[in-house]
Amino acid sequence: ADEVRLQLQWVTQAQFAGYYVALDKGFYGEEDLDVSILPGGPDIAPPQVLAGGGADVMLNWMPSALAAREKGLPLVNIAQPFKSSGLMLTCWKDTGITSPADFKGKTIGVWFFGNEYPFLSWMSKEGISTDGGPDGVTVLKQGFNVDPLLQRQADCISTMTYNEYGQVLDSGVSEDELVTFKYEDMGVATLEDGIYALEDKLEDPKFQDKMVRFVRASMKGWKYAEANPGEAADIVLENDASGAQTEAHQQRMMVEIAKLTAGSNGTLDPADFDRTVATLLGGGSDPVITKTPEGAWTHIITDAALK
Amino acid sequence: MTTETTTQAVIEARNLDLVFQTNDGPVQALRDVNLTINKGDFVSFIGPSGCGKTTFLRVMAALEQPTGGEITVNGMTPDEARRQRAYGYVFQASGLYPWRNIARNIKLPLEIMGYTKAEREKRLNEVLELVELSGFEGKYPWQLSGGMQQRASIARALAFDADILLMDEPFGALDEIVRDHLNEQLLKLWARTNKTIGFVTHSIPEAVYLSTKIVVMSPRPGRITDVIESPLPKERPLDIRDSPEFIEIAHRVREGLRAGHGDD
Amino acid sequence: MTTETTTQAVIEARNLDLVFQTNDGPVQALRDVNLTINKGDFVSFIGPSGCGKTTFLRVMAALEQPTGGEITVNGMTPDEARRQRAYGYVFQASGLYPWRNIARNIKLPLEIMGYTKAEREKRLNEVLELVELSGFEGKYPWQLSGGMQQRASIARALAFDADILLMDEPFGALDEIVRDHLNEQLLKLWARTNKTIGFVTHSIPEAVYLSTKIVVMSPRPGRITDVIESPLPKERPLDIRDSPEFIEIAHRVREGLRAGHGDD
Amino acid sequence: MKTLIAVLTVLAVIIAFWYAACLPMNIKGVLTQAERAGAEVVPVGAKERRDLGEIGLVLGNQFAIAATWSQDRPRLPAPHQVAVELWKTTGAMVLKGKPMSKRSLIFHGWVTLSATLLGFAMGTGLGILLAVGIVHSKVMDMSVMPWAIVSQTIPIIALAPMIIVVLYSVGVQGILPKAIISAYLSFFPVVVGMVKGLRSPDAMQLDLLRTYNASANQGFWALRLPASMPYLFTSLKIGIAASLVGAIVGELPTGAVAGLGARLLGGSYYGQTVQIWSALFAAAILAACLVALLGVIERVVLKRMGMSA
Amino acid sequence: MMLVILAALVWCGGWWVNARLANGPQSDSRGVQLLVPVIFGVTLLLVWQLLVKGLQIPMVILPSPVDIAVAFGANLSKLWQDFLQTFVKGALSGYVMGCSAAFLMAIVMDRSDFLRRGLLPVGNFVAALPIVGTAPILVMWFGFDWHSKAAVVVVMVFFPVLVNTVAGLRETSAMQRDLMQTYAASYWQSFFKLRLPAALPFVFNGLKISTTLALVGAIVAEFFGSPTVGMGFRISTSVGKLSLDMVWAEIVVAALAGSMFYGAVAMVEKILTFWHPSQRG
Ligand SMILES: Nc1ncnc2c1ncn2[C@@H]1O[C@H](COP(=O)(O)OP(=O)(O)OP(=O)(O)O)[C@@H](O)[C@H]1O
Ligand SMILES: Nc1ncnc2c1ncn2[C@@H]1O[C@H](COP(=O)(O)OP(=O)(O)OP(=O)(O)O)[C@@H](O)[C@H]1O
Ligand SMILES: Cc1ncc(C[n+]2csc(CCO)c2C)c(N)n1
Ligand SMILES: [Mg+2]
Ligand SMILES: [Mg+2]
Repeated sequence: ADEVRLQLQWVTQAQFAGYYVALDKGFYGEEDLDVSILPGGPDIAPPQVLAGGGADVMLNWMPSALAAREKGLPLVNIAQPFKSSGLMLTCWKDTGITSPADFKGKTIGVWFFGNEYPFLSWMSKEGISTDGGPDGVTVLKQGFNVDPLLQRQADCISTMTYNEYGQVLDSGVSEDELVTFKYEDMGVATLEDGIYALEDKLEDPKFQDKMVRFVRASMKGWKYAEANPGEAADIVLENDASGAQTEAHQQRMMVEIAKLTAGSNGTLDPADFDRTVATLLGGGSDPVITKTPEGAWTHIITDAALK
Repeated sequence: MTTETTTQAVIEARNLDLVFQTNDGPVQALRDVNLTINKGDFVSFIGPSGCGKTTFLRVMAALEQPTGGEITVNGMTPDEARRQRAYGYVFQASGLYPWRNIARNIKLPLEIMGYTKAEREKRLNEVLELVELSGFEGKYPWQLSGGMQQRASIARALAFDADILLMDEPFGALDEIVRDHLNEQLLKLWARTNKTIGFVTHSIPEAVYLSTKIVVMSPRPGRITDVIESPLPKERPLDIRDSPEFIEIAHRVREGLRAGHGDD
Repeated sequence: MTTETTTQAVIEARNLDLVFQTNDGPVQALRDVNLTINKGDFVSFIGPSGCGKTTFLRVMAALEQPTGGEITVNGMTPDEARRQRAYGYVFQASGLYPWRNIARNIKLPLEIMGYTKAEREKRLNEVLELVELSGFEGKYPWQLSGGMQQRASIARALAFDADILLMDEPFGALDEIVRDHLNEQLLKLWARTNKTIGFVTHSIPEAVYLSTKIVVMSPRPGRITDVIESPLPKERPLDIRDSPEFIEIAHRVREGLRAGHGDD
Repeated sequence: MKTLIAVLTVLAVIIAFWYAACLPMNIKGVLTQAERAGAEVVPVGAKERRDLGEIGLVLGNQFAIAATWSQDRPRLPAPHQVAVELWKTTGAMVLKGKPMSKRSLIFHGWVTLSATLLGFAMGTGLGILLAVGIVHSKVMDMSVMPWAIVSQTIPIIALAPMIIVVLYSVGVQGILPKAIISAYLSFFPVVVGMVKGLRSPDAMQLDLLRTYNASANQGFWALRLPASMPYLFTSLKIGIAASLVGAIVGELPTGAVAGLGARLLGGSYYGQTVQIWSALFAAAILAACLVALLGVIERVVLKRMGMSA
Repeated sequence: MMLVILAALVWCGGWWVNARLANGPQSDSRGVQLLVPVIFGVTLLLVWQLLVKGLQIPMVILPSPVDIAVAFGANLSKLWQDFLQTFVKGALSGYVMGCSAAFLMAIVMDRSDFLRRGLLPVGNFVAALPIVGTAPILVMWFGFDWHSKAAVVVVMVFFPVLVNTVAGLRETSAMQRDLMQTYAASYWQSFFKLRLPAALPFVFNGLKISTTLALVGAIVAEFFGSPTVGMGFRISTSVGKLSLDMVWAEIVVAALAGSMFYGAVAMVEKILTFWHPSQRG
């Protein structure tokens, strides 16, 4: 069997259910693939692992991948199982925020690590400065939990529909205490959780073939997970060695994830790509990319996989 | 000044016992020690290593608590005498503080006892003169030879007005010539100030040359085996050491020592 | 054995100079030192602190390089002699290794020089006997008194067949009785083995009692001021120290010392 | 015995203080929850309470005091909460017969411990080698030592992901990357202590060997090495604690798959403060055990060498 | 390949020059003592540069020293801002607070044998709490700005200084203490004239260890939440952007600041403990 190493961009959770299902259900095996899944962590950059040859293929958010491409690492999107973005801002209602214009003078927790760009371009679209002051927002580099909101150190924090938002609710907060802004709704959504490989490796027909089989099996996994969220969540839980995940949490995450993967068969919609690029180019002073990237995606793999 | 009979007892030890509790069991450092030291006496303690000379001196200075018997200093307990700053103590090694230069080392007791600045300087210069260290006040201890360090530590003990001077082998590390010289100086100082001096040494000639009273001690358990009153006059030139009286006393001390020297 | 005239020169120093470079400028530790030591000599070095006794001994043992003049040992350079393991050296402090018991301390040079196991045990027992430490071989240094430690370190230097024994104030820390005893032992050993011995001491009686040749040194710069050949016989009971010859030599040594003692 | 009483007293005071500290630390969270559940809280509204003093809130809402010691996700968990969690994840797991389940701290502790021990062995080996080189070669002494100090001013947490990526790229995965990071932290105390120790023989002890014409090699085994043992053990104790921290840091970027670091991180992601605290204490207990173990070895070794009185 | 061979040559060359210098006649002069480590460092940098270029290691894995220097030069003001935030506000303030608190605590423990017996083992235990676990907690408690960083630093430096100071205050020899006894000196007299000076070499030992801990602690804490400035913030976000040159530029700042901080404390030590055998040389 051909070996494929997949680098995730976060710890094992239902966000990556499709791949774990494909592994567990033997879909990879059916394609004669021997896949190993490498969990990520808070400060591991999947593009770096790919560049170092530690993995063959990786998952990434497009802003980060495009930034890497401009840094000279030729990443190519070969499939896009996530159709829509799950990123949003979650605010306390009692802060009086009802629309983006009310952000002025507030403190907002943002994820960095390349994920700040959608936020920055959103703010620049709204004409709000991001370096504090009464007319701007004070930005915090948020860790990966919801404490800043619960402790009221921030008025708003970044959350994923499938994970952190649920945690906020889990801690006893009811939905009507909160106001949420989905990036998707604000028109500043960027593509999340795409499958990327290195350009030069893709020129090798054997590698191409491997990727075709990989994407085919992975999408089969995703569709299975969408259809059987309960079973998928259990599979994820079994694969989590840290023992930190809870059943209920993964169940709900799977349900939310299914909403994001719905509507994608794995093929990247060029319109989505263009919208992402436009958002990123519209960013503030220190833009993640300075020009429209060329050749940052390909349909070769998905075309072959889905035909 | 020479033959004024001073019978006023300064230190009186009665049936003194001291047992150290160690890991290997109790060590009897002093057993049934009786001794009277009068005002103006120069008392030497001599005896083999480990016979309790240092321990006895430390008991007198309230640095060690006896476990039996009693001891009075000027009619008080040693600890009360200590609080009244009755002691100048010279340790076996010089024990200067390395972060103070010679002048500040000598002024240390004066600072602690609250002497005025002018007084401190005056006394500093006096004792520097006495131990012939003038000109070295700015040096640090490690910049001086062992002999000079020892002299500085003697100066430190002399700088304030202690009635009782306790010296634990102060000249052990010095060569014969320097030692002779300091012996002479010490005798002069003693004659001049009428201090009471307790002096530990390993050297028989030194003990005989300096003392009015020689206490011979013996180990296991530490006890006094002989107390020899010296008939030598208070005025003692160096060549008194060739006189028959001197040689006789030295002989008696040596015999006393040898008797206490079982094995080792 | 007593009057066999051995005129074979073992150590010859000619115009030896040694200058230490220190932070405060150069220190002349030895200046123009000339000395011949013959086979079987017992040579004592005496002089005030800092006159270069230790330095001279160290030059002989190739532990220090002279900066001028020349010195030969058995016709070779000291370093060649060192490689041939010609020296037994006893340092001022005992310098036993605390992690080795007495037996293993004494066997240390034997191990390094590659003696067989049987030979090591044999020699160990011999020298233990000699310094009267049999029964203590299993003890660690800190379990012994200072005198016993010093004896162990002498045993260590005697365990292997060094022709030349260099001893730097080996008995400095001991009390008079023990010292007398060891002096006697050392003389006996020397008479029996006909070793050549270099011996540093601060004590005039000790130097006179032990030596065939007394070298008086003087500081700043370190130099030899007098070399006194002793007329005393090789056989020396302790009470030889009361003989007129003895007292005369002692007197000469004292005068020589005093002369070299300008200040300090 | 005296020490034991003193330690217990201090512990009792700390625990009492800890319980007291739970009141102000957790009161806001408790009140917010109570309010949601319909209780009457003064003042009303979490936003109004945000900038008020905690002590005042505690006094004004005394009904909530007990709740500050039993919150689900407290800012400061109470001692018994941590103790219960520790028990649930260790002792109870053993009783249930699955000590190596992934919810067991014994399992995670073992994962971290194995990396710690490997890294400690590597770091100690490297440290001793460097120290031997530094003592025997003047070039190494003058050039390596300053840079060894500089190496410790680099924040390991910044370097760790890079070390892991570089090792990935040469195909090394699993326990080794963690061990290397842990070695990076532990070699330094060993170098410093061992250099000090190998240089501790005084001039006289060295000269003695010169008069025997001993080789450098003989000098090392007969003198320098034994003389360095007390120093070595002191630095080993510091080194093993550093190793443990290194192994935990190394677990963060490797996907935090398992180990105490993964528990810390997992706890932090999901706001499980009790889990963080129990993992923290497990790590500290592990470190204390390792240091104590080294202390025992030290005593035995030094006693055998006759170096302890 | 050429470059790799060249790197090996440079390494050997640098080593050879150092060997000549270190074993040469001037080896104890200050100049040579500075020069040798510098040559070693430069050699290391050259070898790094040549290997990165020679083996064509991608910049996103390991940038070359030249890349790092360029990034350093191009981002001076950003680096300075980060330095102020992390070093001056976080590390330095935490260092001062932690060391002073530890020092005062040590005095209290020195006066009470009971407290010393009780607190030292507990203190050693607390000191073993890994910083990656305590940092997120302290960020949660003290907020995102430098206060939480200072708190982390306080926790990190407290115990090394405490343990060393307690040990130092007990370091006086029995004879030195007895001397004070014979003078009937009061506690504070013997504290200021004896125990404190005697403890200084130990105190500085703790202070020196703490310099590196302080900076590392402040940086690590920023990984768990920070405002949008700071060395730890920059490092963690730059990795995400694959700006490895920027990451290394910050590491260079950290190494420089850490070494200089260490050097400064070591210099004060040299001045205050000139009398100690280890300083007399
Ligand atoms: N603090 C102590 N604890 C236990 N034993 C002690 C202590 N101090 C002294 N000793 C023991 O008490 C005995 C007397 O010791 P001391 O120091 O008084 O002898 P010394 O006559 O001064 O000997 P030296 O001439 O060697 O100085 C010795 O056996 C010694 O080991
Ligand atoms: N390694 C050294 N570096 C610099 N100066 C030294 C060194 N060794 C000795 N000296 C100096 O050389 C001189 C002679 O020293 P040496 O040790 O030979 O004297 P000594 O006669 O043995 O004295 P003591 O009786 O005190 O042992 C002294 O002034 C000493 O300070
Ligand atoms: C280091 C790092 N931090 C954040 C993200 C973005 N991201 C991807 S999944 C996820 C969490 C969902 O719960 C987040 C925040 C990343 N890719 N890498
Ligand atoms: Mg004594
Ligand atoms: Mg000498």
